[in-house]
Amino acid sequence: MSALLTSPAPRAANPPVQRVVEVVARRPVNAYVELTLAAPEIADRAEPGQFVAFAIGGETSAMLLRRSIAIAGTADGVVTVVVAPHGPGSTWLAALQVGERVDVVGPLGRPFPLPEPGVPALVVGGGYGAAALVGLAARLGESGSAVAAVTGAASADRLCSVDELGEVASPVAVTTDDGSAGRRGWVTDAVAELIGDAGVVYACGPMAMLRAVAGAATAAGIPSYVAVEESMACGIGVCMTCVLPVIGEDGRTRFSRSCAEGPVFGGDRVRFADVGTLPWDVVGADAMGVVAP
Amino acid sequence: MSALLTSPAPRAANPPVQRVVEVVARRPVNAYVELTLAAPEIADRAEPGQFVAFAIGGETSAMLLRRSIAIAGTADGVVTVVVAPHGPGSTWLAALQVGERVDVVGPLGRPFPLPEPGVPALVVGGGYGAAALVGLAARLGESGSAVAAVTGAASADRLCSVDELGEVASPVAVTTDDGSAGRRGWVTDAVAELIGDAGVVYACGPMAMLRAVAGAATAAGIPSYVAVEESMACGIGVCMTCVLPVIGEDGRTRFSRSCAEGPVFGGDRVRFADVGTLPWDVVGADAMGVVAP
Amino acid sequence: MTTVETAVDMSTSLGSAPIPSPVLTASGCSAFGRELEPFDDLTAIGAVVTKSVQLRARSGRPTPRMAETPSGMLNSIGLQGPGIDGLLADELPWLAERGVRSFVSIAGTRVEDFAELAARLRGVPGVLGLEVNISCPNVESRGEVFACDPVAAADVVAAVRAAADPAHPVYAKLSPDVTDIVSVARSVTDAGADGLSMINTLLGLVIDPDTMRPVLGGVTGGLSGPAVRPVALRCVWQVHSALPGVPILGMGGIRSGLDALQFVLAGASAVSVGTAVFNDPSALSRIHTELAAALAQRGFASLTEAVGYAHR
Amino acid sequence: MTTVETAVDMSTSLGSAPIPSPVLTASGCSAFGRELEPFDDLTAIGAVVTKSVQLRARSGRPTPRMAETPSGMLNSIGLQGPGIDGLLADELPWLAERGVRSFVSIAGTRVEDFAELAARLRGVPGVLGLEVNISCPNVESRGEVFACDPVAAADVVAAVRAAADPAHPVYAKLSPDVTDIVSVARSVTDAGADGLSMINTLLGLVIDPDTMRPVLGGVTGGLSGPAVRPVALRCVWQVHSALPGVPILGMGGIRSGLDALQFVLAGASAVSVGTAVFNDPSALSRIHTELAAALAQRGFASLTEAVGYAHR
Ligand SMILES: Cc1cc2nc3c(=O)[nH]c(=O)nc-3n(C[C@H](O)[C@H](O)[C@H](O)COP(=O)(O)OP(=O)(O)OC[C@H]3O[C@@H](n4cnc5c(N)ncnc54)[C@H](O)[C@@H]3O)c2cc1C
Ligand SMILES: Cc1cc2nc3c(=O)[nH]c(=O)nc-3n(C[C@H](O)[C@H](O)[C@H](O)COP(=O)(O)OP(=O)(O)OC[C@H]3O[C@@H](n4cnc5c(N)ncnc54)[C@H](O)[C@@H]3O)c2cc1C
Ligand SMILES: Cc1cc2nc3c(=O)[nH]c(=O)nc-3n(C[C@H](O)[C@H](O)[C@H](O)COP(=O)(O)O)c2cc1C
Ligand SMILES: Cc1cc2nc3c(=O)[nH]c(=O)nc-3n(C[C@H](O)[C@H](O)[C@H](O)COP(=O)(O)O)c2cc1C
Ligand code: FES
Ligand code: FES
Repeated sequence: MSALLTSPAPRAANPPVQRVVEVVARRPVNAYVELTLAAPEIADRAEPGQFVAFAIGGETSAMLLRRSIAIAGTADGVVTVVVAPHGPGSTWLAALQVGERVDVVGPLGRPFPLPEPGVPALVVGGGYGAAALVGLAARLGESGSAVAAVTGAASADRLCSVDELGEVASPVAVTTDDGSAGRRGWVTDAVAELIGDAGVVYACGPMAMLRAVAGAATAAGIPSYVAVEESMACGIGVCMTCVLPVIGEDGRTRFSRSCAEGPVFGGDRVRFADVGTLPWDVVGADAMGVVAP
Repeated sequence: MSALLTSPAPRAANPPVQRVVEVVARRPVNAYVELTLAAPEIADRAEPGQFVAFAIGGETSAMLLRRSIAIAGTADGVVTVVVAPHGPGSTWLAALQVGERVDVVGPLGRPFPLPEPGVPALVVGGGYGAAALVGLAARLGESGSAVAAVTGAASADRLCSVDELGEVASPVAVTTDDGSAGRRGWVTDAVAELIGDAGVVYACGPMAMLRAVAGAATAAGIPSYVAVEESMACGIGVCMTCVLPVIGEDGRTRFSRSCAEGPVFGGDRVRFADVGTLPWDVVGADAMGVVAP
Repeated sequence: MTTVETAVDMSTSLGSAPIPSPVLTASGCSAFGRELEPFDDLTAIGAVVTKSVQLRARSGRPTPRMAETPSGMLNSIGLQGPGIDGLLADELPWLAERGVRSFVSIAGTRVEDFAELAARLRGVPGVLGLEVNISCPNVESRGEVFACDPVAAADVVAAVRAAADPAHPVYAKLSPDVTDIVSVARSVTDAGADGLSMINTLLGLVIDPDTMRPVLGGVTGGLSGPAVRPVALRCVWQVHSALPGVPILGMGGIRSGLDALQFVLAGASAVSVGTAVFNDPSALSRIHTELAAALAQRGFASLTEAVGYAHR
Repeated sequence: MTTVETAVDMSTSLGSAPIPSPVLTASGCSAFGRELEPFDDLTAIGAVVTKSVQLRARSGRPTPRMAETPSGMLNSIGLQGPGIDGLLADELPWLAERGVRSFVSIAGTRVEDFAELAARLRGVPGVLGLEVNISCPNVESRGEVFACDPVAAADVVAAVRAAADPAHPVYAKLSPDVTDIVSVARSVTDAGADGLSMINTLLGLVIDPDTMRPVLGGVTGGLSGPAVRPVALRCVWQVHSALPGVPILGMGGIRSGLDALQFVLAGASAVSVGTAVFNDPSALSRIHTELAAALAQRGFASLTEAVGYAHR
């Protein structure tokens, strides 16, 4: 009954594990830090679009909540993540040194659904969000899709994974708000030019960007899948803090958990304009005393 | 009016400072870890018997209270401490590596009062408490006192600073409860033999040992000074958590702060038997509803 | 460790219902259990205390729903959930099929809601008993929280006890945000509560220094985690000394076996682990093991011997 | 940083008494100020709030008097102090000689005690005003704490306001351990309180896993530190929304300038820093500087503009 272009992303094939893993490599990348973790069980299970959740600061830490970080890549036995030092938690993560150990849970969340073999794809990354698309682009290429990529950021130092994308996608359009690298402007400008050739669009980055890219894709009648970032307390689906208004298979909107039903949602299923509000037509809004207008 | 053998230890000559200092050396010593800190302003001000207080775990730590550690030694620009990993705080301290920085306040508390030049002294250390006596023994030697030392511990691995004491005192009697080093038995056995030659006794170590040594000295009519260990929240004298029943100059017992009026007290002034209780004759006990028997 | 464990009899009970382990989930901190399956053996823990359910499905509040605080967190979920129909249709059967015990938390805004929920849960397979979440606004009294008024709290408990399956122990879940928790405890036990769950979250608030407004959509929220543990232990201590015969399901900041031990020594015969699960999804099994070891090291042959031991 | 600071007018007041900085010590967390001299310029902070004084000198409770808790601590000092004579003879003159403002905290177990203390403090040099610590057991009512009973609390405040120097603002210090803090706030302001200090500690308990008994000699103790900050902010928020005209001295877990900013935005016109001083003896000066910078970054020309701004 739903007239939407996407179906909800299916569950991941494998359940997550919890492990204390060692940092085996650390590399500053512009404004970010790339950490490589020896985590074979997570590497084997992970699919593009999934994330991991790190415990912060050890036993005596005052920070209880895990920090969710997208999986940027997996190779034999290791998992790579790109961390942007922001507040205390991500700053602690970014300061981890080679040989130090960290408690991590993953892979978590639902991966990007792959299109029929051969369907041309456009991947769009904002800031460190680009990192999460490298593995996806490679997977798409293997399954016969032509892959174009757009990656953008506020400035050159906030770009990420441009070279890696170059190896698995072409063209790779780069934009920066200040023109300090690539073309001056927003990813949406480049997206507008490349979207015509795409049969499916994938995006990862800030909410505002996801909203714009999903809007462009839907307007062009092309299915899109976005990996969202919502504040998460548990990352595994038990706390209900990470919800967004998302349109389900049945066409009804529910507060869906970004960590368990997401982070990958159909771009035309996330009601971006209603995030942070309680629309009357969300399932169960009536019980909250919200009445239809 | 007081018939006691000691006068209360006078205030230190210099006020404390607060600095973030670097660990410049780290050396495991049996069950302990010796840390050397680049802290010139503390090194210049410190006198034997004083201590420093470390902040634990950095900005994101759930442990707010400082940990007090006796100053084991000072040399040009550096302060040395000996840490026994016990609970989370001292374990964190003992794990500090060379090059890491830590917030420290010191020197704190009152130093050991020195006797008239030439008065023979006996220094008695229990466990890591011996470390705090090395500087004192050296100072006593310089001022012409003959210095004998007794150091004891539960077992050989809990002994500390035996060699260092050997350089500044003689004889140096070593005892262990299990006989794994030196003579089997308690420091008090060795103290009993050496106390006859002493004009003053200094002790640092567990409360039970301090009590025994102070008792022996007082029984022998010899003044003694003990450096106590009471649980401290602030270390600087503002919280009133670290009090002990101590007899003052006027012969009246007060709950005195170990950090500010101590940690060095006259051995015959600390009412060891009453620690953890509220005797009726403590100043202000009446206002607490405690009545004279 | 295993040998140490097996030395101690860890079995206890929720009122009349025996359970093999004193470690339970906390309502709202493990949803309906499914998501913990990769991390814990749910059949081995005492029970899954389910997210508080109401009569109708609820969307819960708009985001943001949480804020991290020093050694704790603030939450304002608004009891998002499937409603009793969804619970009976999907969640409880899933648990029952796997042999997982459930302790069902019920919530409402009117006394009759609570009673109807209790009635709907009579004889449902796998359900051990009911936890009554009275930390909800009472629509009949200007939204004052039931748990903050001994009389309103007693009304709810009496209605639930009357409507519930006689085989289901009824635990009243108390709020610490009261002047005298013992009077509330006494009032609900007089009204028929078979046990007490304590504590629920403390009312708190955090302001976002950037927006310069409260972080939470709901303005205030519930404070939980190790930060509140001393308050929770004080509540358990006070109530156990006043009502030593009343079983207590203790919770509030339990993160380790030694934390759980403190609650047991203070008077809790079982414990719930909530926020710690967000930090460590395998906390339930770990805490059971650590508690068993801690009891063994202290020479207890059984958990029940240690209950209230700190009052000796 | 300095330029940023000086851009903001940090002056505020305690009732009628102007102070150059909104950052004060918290009663009992800086003794009588002396020990902070090596770490802070005491003349630059708002005032030293002195350890609660009673009529007679008090020994305080036996040790142990404290226990560390996650992001906080539990204390049970028992108001050790010199009594009003010692305060007047030694402590207040020391502060006055150095030009340090003092805000004197008074405590008692009978209404008359409070009134007598207030009278003894009339016209004492350097004394800005009085903070009435009503979190004490009321001997006339089976030891129930004054602060937990709106009527008893009002009796104390009325007696103090009547006896005190008319030039001394009287602040009532509220306990968070009540069902309805707004009703207590209303009751004491109706009784003549010129302002409110909030919050005092939360009642808590910790059990020593080794002795298997409560850690504190006094069994229960007061919980303080960042752990309680969300509760303190909630109390300040609730009272400022109900009584926007009443000045609030906010406290509870303030450790940084941004923490202090949260209290100001919630409605506090000044703040006390307590437990954080144990962690960082120079916290007072640091927090003043950080708060000034935070206000400047947010475009406030003066502290007073930001008071209650989160309620807009
Ligand atoms: C699915 C997912 C994938 C992510 N991938 C990455 C990544 O690859 N690299 C990276 O640097 N960051 C990533 N983030 C964002 C990252 O989780 C936050 O930047 C981080 O949690 C901030 O924590 P903090 O302590 O540094 O900041 P603080 O602001 O101190 O965090 C306070 C609280 O808010 C939450 N929070 C704050 N900002 C965010 C945010 N943007 N998203 C979610 N929660 C937030 C934190 O988890 C914490 O609970 C991802 C988030 C999600 C949900
Ligand atoms: C004046 C003085 C000098 C000291 N010198 C040394 C030294 O040279 N080397 C060394 O290893 N230790 C020394 N200590 C003891 C050291 O401070 C404690 O071992 C340490 O605080 C324990 O903290 P924790 O977190 O490891 O243990 P925990 O038991 O987790 O500490 C919990 C709380 O209790 C307090 N506490 C616990 N044990 C003690 C104790 N024995 N004394 C005082 N407070 C305690 C802690 O400070 C903390 O506030 C000294 C203590 C004092 C008061
Ligand atoms: C995110 C979250 C949701 C909660 N939801 C409920 C709930 O639905 N019903 C309830 O009775 N308690 C609920 N609680 C309170 C917990 O069950 C528990 O009483 C409290 O968090 C203290 O325990 P803790 O510190 O171990 O989390 C919730 C707590 C959290 C953190
Ligand atoms: C060791 C200690 C002693 C205290 N003594 C008093 C006191 O004498 N009078 C009082 O009103 N409050 C007292 N308090 C409470 C503090 O003034 C303050 O209200 C509370 O600690 C919360 O602030 P904080 O988290 O910044 O410490 C004391 C607190 C501590 C930690
Ligand atoms: S983060 Fe807990 S449910 Fe999603
Ligand atoms: S430790 Fe605070 S007064 Fe001694």
